[in-house]
Amino acid sequence: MTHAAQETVLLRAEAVTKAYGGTHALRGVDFEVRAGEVTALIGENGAGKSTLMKILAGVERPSSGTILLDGEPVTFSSPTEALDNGVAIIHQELNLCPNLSISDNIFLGREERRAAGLAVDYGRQQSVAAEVLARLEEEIDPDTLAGDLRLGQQQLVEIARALNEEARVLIMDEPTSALSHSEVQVLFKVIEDLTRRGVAIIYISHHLDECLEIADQAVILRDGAVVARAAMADVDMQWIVTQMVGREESDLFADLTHDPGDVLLEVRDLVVADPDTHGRLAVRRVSLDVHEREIVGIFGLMGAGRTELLEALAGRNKVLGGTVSLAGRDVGHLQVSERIADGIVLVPEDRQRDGLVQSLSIGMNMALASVLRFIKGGFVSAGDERRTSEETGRQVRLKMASLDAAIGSLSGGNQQKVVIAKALMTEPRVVLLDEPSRGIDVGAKADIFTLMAQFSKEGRAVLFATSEVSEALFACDRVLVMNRGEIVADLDPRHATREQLMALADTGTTTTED
Amino acid sequence: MTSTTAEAPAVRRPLFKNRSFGEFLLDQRAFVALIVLMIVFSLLSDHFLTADNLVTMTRHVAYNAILALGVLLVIVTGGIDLSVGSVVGLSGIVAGVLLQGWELSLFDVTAYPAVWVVIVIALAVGALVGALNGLLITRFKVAPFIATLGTMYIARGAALLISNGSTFPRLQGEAELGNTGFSFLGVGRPLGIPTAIWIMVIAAVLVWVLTRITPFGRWLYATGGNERAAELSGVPVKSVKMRVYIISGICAAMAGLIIASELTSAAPQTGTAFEMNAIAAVVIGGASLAGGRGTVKGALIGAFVIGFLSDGLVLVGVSSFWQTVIKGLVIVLAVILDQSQERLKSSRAAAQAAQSVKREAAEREASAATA
Amino acid sequence: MTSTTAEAPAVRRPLFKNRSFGEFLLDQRAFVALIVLMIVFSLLSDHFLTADNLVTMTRHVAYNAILALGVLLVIVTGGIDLSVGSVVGLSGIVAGVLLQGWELSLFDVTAYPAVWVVIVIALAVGALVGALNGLLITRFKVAPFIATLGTMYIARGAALLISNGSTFPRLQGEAELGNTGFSFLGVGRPLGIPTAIWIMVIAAVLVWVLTRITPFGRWLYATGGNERAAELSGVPVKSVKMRVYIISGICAAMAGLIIASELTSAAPQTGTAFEMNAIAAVVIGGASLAGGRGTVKGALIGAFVIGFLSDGLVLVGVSSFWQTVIKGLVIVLAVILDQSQERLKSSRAAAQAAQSVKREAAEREASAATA
Amino acid sequence: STTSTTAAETSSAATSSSAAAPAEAGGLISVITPAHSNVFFKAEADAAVAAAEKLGYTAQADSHDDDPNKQSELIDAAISSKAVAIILDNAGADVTVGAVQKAKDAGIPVFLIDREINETGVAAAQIVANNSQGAGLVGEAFVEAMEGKGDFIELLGRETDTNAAVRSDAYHAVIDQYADMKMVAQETANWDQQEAFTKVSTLLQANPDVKGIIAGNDTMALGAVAAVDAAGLTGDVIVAGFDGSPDAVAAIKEGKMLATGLQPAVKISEMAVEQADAFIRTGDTGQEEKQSVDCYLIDASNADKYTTFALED
Ligand SMILES: Nc1ncnc2c1ncn2[C@@H]1O[C@H](COP(=O)(O)OP(=O)(O)OP(=O)(O)O)[C@@H](O)[C@H]1O
Ligand SMILES: Nc1ncnc2c1ncn2[C@@H]1O[C@H](COP(=O)(O)OP(=O)(O)OP(=O)(O)O)[C@@H](O)[C@H]1O
Ligand SMILES: O[C@@H]1[C@H](O)[C@H](O)CO[C@H]1O
Ligand SMILES: [Mg+2]
Ligand SMILES: [Mg+2]
Repeated sequence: MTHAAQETVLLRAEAVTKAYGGTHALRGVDFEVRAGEVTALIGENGAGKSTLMKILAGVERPSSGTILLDGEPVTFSSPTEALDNGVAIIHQELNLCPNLSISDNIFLGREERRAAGLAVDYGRQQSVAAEVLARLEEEIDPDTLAGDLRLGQQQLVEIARALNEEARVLIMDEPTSALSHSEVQVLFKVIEDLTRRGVAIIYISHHLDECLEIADQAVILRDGAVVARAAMADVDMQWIVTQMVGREESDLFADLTHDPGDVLLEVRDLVVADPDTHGRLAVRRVSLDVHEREIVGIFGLMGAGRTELLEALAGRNKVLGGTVSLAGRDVGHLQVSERIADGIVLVPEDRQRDGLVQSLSIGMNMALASVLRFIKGGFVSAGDERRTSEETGRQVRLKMASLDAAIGSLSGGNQQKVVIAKALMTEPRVVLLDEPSRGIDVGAKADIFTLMAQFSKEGRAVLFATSEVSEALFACDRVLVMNRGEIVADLDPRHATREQLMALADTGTTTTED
Repeated sequence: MTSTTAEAPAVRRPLFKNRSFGEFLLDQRAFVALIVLMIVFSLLSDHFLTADNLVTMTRHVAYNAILALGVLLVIVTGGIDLSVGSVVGLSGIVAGVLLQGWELSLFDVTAYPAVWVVIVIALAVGALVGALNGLLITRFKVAPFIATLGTMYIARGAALLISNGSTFPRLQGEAELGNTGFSFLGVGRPLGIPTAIWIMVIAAVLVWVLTRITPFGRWLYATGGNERAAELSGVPVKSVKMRVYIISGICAAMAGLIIASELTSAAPQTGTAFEMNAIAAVVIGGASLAGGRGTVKGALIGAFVIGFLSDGLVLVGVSSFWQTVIKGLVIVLAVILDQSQERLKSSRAAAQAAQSVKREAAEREASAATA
Repeated sequence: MTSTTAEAPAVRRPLFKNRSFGEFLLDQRAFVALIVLMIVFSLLSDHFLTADNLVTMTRHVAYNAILALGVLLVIVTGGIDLSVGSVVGLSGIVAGVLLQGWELSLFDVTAYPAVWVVIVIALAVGALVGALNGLLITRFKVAPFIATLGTMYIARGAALLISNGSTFPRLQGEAELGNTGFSFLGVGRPLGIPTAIWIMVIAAVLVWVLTRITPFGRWLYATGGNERAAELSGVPVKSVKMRVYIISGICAAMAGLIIASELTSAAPQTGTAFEMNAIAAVVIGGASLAGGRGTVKGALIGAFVIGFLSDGLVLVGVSSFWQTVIKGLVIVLAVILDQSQERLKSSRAAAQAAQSVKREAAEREASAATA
Repeated sequence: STTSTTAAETSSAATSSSAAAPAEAGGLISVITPAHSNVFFKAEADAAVAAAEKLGYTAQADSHDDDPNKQSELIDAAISSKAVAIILDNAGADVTVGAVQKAKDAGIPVFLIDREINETGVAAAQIVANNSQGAGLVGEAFVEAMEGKGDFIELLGRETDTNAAVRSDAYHAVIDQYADMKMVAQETANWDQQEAFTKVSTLLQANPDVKGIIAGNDTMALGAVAAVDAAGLTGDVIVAGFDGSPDAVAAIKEGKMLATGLQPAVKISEMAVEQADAFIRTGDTGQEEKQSVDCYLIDASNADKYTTFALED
């Protein structure tokens, strides 16, 4: 989508800095967006993208610098004020009230009113909400509770809310992290429609291919400063990655041996209920094997049921039917702790919600699942624990001030490494990883895949869920494609193609393979 | 946890729009509890189901219900208010002081404010304590439990200090001082129904409108459901919280006025431990202490359950010791029912889904066999 | 917690191992509050800072501290226990019944169990109430506030029913029945220090060990910090919760025994509202009602603050009305201080995080440059 | 009229005109007192119930726990139950007036025991122990044991209870005549044993020279005894109380307590029920509204003759 260049600048940040307690998340950033253009803001984790966007949207206030709207200096003291001035934002994290309906969420804080502004006009809210959802090609009753929606639908509601604002500047901070391929395409159509009408869009995503597809301008942020900007038409993926980190994407994945041994994990006819939505099955009669020295990827779209499958294997979710055995031994009836003792451990998808205990130090988080290993005479031996933690820390290349530092003091990638270290310290035979690369930057990603390869070479097994085609193609010995709770294909990634995987994941048809 | 039964038994759902009768009952559990209570008591005592007694009991329910309405709002935002019991005492005392004559030593006169002024001031004092709670919670980020525990002591202490520990009697006022009429709140019977009941009904309607019709109502539930999301959506979360504590304070003060008027005197210790009754009523009515969930109807039914239970037990002559035990049991049982309802729903849904998969699989196998 | 990085030049932290003096004071705020309290009281009364008085006050602190230790564990897991006050009363009554002779009507004899048996049974009753709490919370998923509110009434009612409302006096036992020695808990002074203080010290050491060097301690903090993460890490969350409520029940029963022994009589209403003192102590000591945070040291200091405050106010002759107000103020102030410290800390942590991100970036650049 | 089966039914069966105004014994007598966890109230409630049942009434005992509002609710319940009389130990001299008036308006006579209210002409009778006289006796015994000199502590009852003030005034009317008697502390312990224990042990620290403690009731006195015991001062510090509760008398026998003022609680309850019965049958109690019953001093000399809240002669 190339538009005539040099449209009018709508919003502009000049020399914006943001300090959090003496350190600078942003240091003198100049940034501008033009009407009718999509500007991609690209950078590693912690580069400052979200911080800059929060400042533009009135969520945070800059430490210094100026924001200009239509050339006039403005100070937004709240998100509402920014909205009133035509600046809307879709936040990186989901921000819905699970106890309110979709339409209530869409209009939250800016309710349609009647009766002299005293009453909410529910009827109107519902019809407008239905219209916006229709634009996103999502047919859900606007009266549904947000908490009853799956992740992807929740993200769509977030998007609907921002669309409904009819903003002139629309900020999208990772809007697609939970969307399926087809949903992303719908969103892109909406974006094109908006730009045609002169809306300026800021688009942030760790999926660089999306940025390449949709954006007119690229701005690269590194360490709180803008390091490069260019018209998207003039650059390629290579350039972007180099600007971000100084190395190339193909370096990401470690070499694999492709030398599987005996079956370690055997799953037959597993059926799992969807814990969030009444009456839906997340996993429908899934059978699979994972061998020693093997890395198996489960590729699928959001909502395919991978999380539920892995959680069921780890012993968390209620299983409605089927068997799970580890090296020939039935483990289907075991609790999480017993499975960990037997050698199956899960690195969960959402590290904040399921992986980390914020109130505990880095060291205590690492040892949480394996603390029983460090017992001497009934008490935890602090020395043993520390030694093992430090060693595992080195192994996963964890960068920390000390084991006693707070979890909150780590960057996202390093937090993820803590969760992985915690799993490794249990000395598992099978490690389950759910989207291990979600929301972390390229450097940390490479570390994690190296680690997975090392681990499998030691005769153990890895089963990991991913939504990234390149991970499915380059990071595993074997890839299973999952669609609507079922495994629809079992492929050798060396002979599979991107398109084939996408098609299988999206439609579930097995016409091309088997 | 990991149950491995492939054959989950089929669930029967013959009645009430795909719901079993049991589920229907659970859905209306607080109401059902109330009905059961009333049937049991009317079997045990001839005096229970008389019109007079129902009015009397409802009058007793009234101030707890008024308290519960305020506490409901607080609980919906995810907070809690332990100070309401003390505010009941304080507002009564404030009314007592004013009705007895307020000595303005500076001018060397004693002022006898009119009754409506007295009421407004007493309610304002309740609002003030609520505002203090709100301030501690929003501005100083003190956990609601602790903030209101603190103000519980402070307000009670204030009531004791103002009254010097003694009771203010004879609040009927005197005609020549122009401050009669206070008893109306407690003993008046417009249209044959005690004023307290009217006030309860009006308060319930107001709070219902507030929660269901106004934007403020949405903000309330949003704040309790996901505070951060509400804040980012432009909901004035702090002011919402501030306001619910103020309303809770006003409701408590109103309850205090009604009690003082009924007793035609105000004692500083009035209302001790009322907060627990109000909280229990709200929770029995289906509200969640985690916030985001709770209705006016539920809170009212909860207040009726608690009130009718305690009056009924007295009426049938259950000893006060057993009354204590039974009250505890009812609170726990009501909430367990609440939980089982949730679980019943979700396990039914899961079983249903499992069934459908099996059916599909069977169909698939069948079609494979034919092919 | 948030310890210090070797190189974090941007932040100035000149004193006390890289912390500002203000931060040091805040970190030790409960302790500082205690010291301030002691200084104030010793200025106001000559008798405050005498060895004898300190021992007496510490003895009063003891049972609240023992309660607080149990409640601390519950609060660390993110729960709350309102039933402890009732358990204090119940355990005293159980001990009273047994020491007065337990009529086994079936055999038509009266049993006089030995004192240690009495103590074990009373503690077991506390454990039982705790187990009931745990069951309601883990198995029936009732919110801790409501579950323990229910058992608060049930346990109190049980104490009233068992005792038929009356007090059991003269618990010293009789030599010929072989059940003397109960007074030891309340009035004994091994090595010149009252038994109650010894028990407090032993309980504190045990709980400290439990929280700091056992796996259970880790599980406790993990459960309160993030229940889902704990569960996925193999922490037996339900059994952890079950156990903290049982321990809390046992601690409360122990406090009840001490009180009954001190008074050499057991009354069913003993311990009313003690739960609030225990909770306040734990929170003043820096624990968070949201769970995951709280220390033995803090809970003890909190108990000392509350205990010394109320004894000190009596000693200097402050009226009981003002005592109530001041108690409320201290609770609120202590927690406000706590919040300011947290805010200071978290802004420091954020600064650290930003530092580490930058360091990483620098390292990467450096390695890129060498490559 | 009631569902219970007692002599009431037999006696009401004797007459055919149940509609006739109060003339016949029978019906429910509601007995309302503070918490039964204080032996004193338990004893008076039990005595009232027993006396009522003996006269052919059904009786029900409830407790208002010193909560005026709960008291008001219990009176409402009595009205709903069509009680024929209410025996009430009230929750406050002022706050109770309205509630008693309410019962009176509903045609139910109220007979107050133990505590008075600040209004006459509302209750059918107010029968209380002569607190002033009894406390005077205790005060005299206390002064005598202290030999007219020395430091002492006074424990006050709940501030909202008139008896607390009446007893305190009577104590001081005696004690203040002795210039060498010095009150070093006056604290309220709300009629509560545990609170008295804690406060006394603290006050003993501040005032090591204390020779005596005088308490507004026996529960507080027993708390003081335990505190004195704990401080190892038994025998050195004199403790006096009020009520004549069994535990206090036992303490007197053990030499741990000096004396207590016996309130003839059982007798007062019986009087109240008898007058209620008279009122029901004749419409008049035949007595003044305000009646006070003299108290006795119990000390080591007559403790043996004590039976629960009464003294054998
Ligand atoms: N509220 C906060 N308090 C302290 N530091 C913060 C805060 N928010 C962000 N930071 C710090 O500011 C820096 C920039 O963070 P920001 O969230 O803007 O990164 P980002 O580019 O959006 O990363 P990601 O791709 O992971 O979303 C990080 O070092 C982060 O630790
Ligand atoms: N379009 C759809 N219609 C009906 N059910 C769906 C649809 N899409 C997904 N689901 C259901 O959603 C549930 C799983 O959602 P969830 O997002 O947790 O799965 P997931 O594969 O783990 O996703 P993620 O990629 O987030 O890990 C399953 O029950 C799946 O069958
Ligand atoms: O007379 C009674 C008793 O003394 C009781 O112990 C406390 O309350 C008073 O009114
Ligand atoms: Mg971001
Ligand atoms: Mg998933």
